[in-house]
Amino acid sequence: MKKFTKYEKARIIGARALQISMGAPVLVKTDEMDPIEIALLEFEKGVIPITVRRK
Amino acid sequence: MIVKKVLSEEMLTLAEAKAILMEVREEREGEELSYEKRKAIEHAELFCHMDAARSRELVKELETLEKMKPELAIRIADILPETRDEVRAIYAKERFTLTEEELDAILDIVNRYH
Amino acid sequence: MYFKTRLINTVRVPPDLLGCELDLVIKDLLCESLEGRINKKLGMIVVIINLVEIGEGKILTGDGGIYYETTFDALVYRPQIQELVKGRVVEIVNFGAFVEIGPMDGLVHVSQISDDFISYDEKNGRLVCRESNRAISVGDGLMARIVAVSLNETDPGESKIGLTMRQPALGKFEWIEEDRRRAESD
Amino acid sequence: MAKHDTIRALLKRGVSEELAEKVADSGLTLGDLKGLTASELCKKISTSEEIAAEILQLAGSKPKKAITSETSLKSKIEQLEVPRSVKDALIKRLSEREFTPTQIERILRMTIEEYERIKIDPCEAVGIVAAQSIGEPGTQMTMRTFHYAGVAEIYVTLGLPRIIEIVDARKTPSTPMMVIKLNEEYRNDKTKAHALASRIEATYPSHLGDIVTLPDEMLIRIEIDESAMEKRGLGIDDLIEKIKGQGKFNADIDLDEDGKSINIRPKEYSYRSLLQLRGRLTSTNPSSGILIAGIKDITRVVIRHEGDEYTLYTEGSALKDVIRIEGVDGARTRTNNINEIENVLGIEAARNAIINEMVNTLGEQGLNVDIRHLMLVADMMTVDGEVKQIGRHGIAGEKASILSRAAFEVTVSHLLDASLYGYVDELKGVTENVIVGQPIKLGTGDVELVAKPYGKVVD
Repeated sequence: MKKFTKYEKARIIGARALQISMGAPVLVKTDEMDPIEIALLEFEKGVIPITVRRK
Repeated sequence: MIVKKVLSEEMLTLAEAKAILMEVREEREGEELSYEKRKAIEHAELFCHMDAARSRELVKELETLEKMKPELAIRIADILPETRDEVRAIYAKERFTLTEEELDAILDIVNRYH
Repeated sequence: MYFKTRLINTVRVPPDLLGCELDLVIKDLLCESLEGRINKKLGMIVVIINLVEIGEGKILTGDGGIYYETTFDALVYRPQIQELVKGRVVEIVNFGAFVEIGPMDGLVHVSQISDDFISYDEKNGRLVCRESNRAISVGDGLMARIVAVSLNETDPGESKIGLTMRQPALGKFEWIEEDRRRAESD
Repeated sequence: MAKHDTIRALLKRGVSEELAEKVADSGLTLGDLKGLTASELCKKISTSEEIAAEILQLAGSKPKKAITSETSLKSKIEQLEVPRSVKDALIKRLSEREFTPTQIERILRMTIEEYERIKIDPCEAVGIVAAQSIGEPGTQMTMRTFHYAGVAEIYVTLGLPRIIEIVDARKTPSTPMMVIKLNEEYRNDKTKAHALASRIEATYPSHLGDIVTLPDEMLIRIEIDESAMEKRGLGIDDLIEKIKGQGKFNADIDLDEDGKSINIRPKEYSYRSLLQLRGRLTSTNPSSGILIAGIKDITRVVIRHEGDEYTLYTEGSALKDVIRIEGVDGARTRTNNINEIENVLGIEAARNAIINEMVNTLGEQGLNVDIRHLMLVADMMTVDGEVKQIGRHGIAGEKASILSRAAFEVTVSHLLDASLYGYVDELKGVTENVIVGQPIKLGTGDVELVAKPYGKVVD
């Protein structure tokens, strides 16, 4: 998994949590309810469908 | 501007448009077509009896004539004029006028495609 | 006249549609947002034919949706001034006849139908010429020329296209046929 | 230094500490040992023959642990992508004790990992952090100026005013001063140091004697103070010559009969010229005074004995001239006039000067600011090749963005010009993005997210 700066991690997890909270299908089996927790889990598993484009 | 950018556009004969509309109708027979699409299809079915390829051939052939513009060729292919008056009506807006022979030349080509 | 145009537009895919097939989703979204819409320069977007290319999905701060810049082909109808069109009468009113000229309707004002005086026969829903006794009613096919185009972007229904039949070789097909036969007999 | 290497070399070969020292003290190096026989060695370092034989045997063998040779270790460290300071620390630490290659490998890897972890992420708002880190301690600073590192007489501006002075890149600091180190010859010799001091310190007639005005005889007499002249190694004729040369008065200057004073009689018979002459003779400011000896801008020199050498501290600074004086060790001489450093020693020297000046100023007040903040400021001031002020005439004024310059100061005039000439603001910086209400291009604002194709659900 590509190495992210703390800012990139924050944005990725944040954006993913927002998507999950707006109904995006979740990519990890968990009965966690809080979007941020789910996003964190997905990040650990490296399945978040978001990456970073560096200039 | 409801669209970000227009890259290119290309004129179609009624027949070609009809072909596209038919294709779309099949693709989407699931949902009910919107008002404009239904009207367009009905209109095309009513007034166009030639298949797209032949109409494109006709346009190609018409374009060989001088005093012909792509836009006019397509109009002629759509309307399929039978009398000199009709051809003259199509050329009404153009600056130049056509001689009898030129009118007949167009009518001959069109008749061959009837 | 119909055009096949290649357009670029940014499509917002809402988060709840993220799971499914991307290009199907984008095509639907494009159809929903553009088909039937009118643009002054472009004309009316009748139908989205196919997607050519889908760009990278951009994500903005504070918005869950993903923005894809897509290139696609669309069938567009653009009425042009002085264009000769064939149409079918769809409605007769006292001030003229509404004619379907493709995805849009045009109006042949009562003064533009023919040279002599026209009267509105309300009972049978017809417009009748006084001297020549020619009549025009719903369903008749005719040839007309576009003399006025005013497209309304916000409400496509409000777009107005003015037609005329008072020129040589224009009018109901039957009338044209009759004039031709009479011209040949002289 | 050689002794140290021998000891280390022997240690590495397993010779005991105490024996290794003995061998080294006797002036033998590893190389010599190889040529000696046990008997010769034992005589030299007065030990028993067996021990000597053992030392020789050990000396001859390759060092016990298969330690990677010195050179390859150094080259490996050199290739690492870490700052110089880390590399030096590594080299020092790794050569102190023996390590197996695997250990070394692990150490280097962990160093790199730690360094990567510590490194500031891109898009960090270093500017604002540096500003706070320098600004906040600034409020703790006392405002008074006091002695400079123990030198009784020299007063120099310190604390916040000094920081402001540095950051404003003023041409001359309010209290310029220099620390002049001497070369070997002069370093420990008191008299030479004094002589040098007098050659540096600007001396004027008033230093060399009292100036008496005799209106009735229409002349001014300088009564020479023998010891002052003596101390500065000046003769009376030098004095006369200098007054003539420098002063260019239209007056005749001649030695008095008793040979201990100089009379100066203005040719023009008027009190005004007498008064004027007196003014010139007594003045000690660099522009109007008559410089007898030393360098114009150096008003006072104090000699201190520090550590094992004499050092000169001066009030006033003239780096270009001071370095040229014979006996001055130019390499170690410093001044607090950053502008001079820039002109004489170049921009990199100026950058270091800015950093050191700020470190010292803050340090003296017991405030500890991470040097990287100061380095950032110094870099910003010197990046274009010349020392630029931080404020609106310098860096802040140069920013391309109109909005941020307008927001910084003289708002109306900036906006007026912008509209007049139709300037364009590309909204790259922080201020302008705040003004227009967009996320600023810093921290999470500078991250561009891109969607990847949707994957499958995992466990």
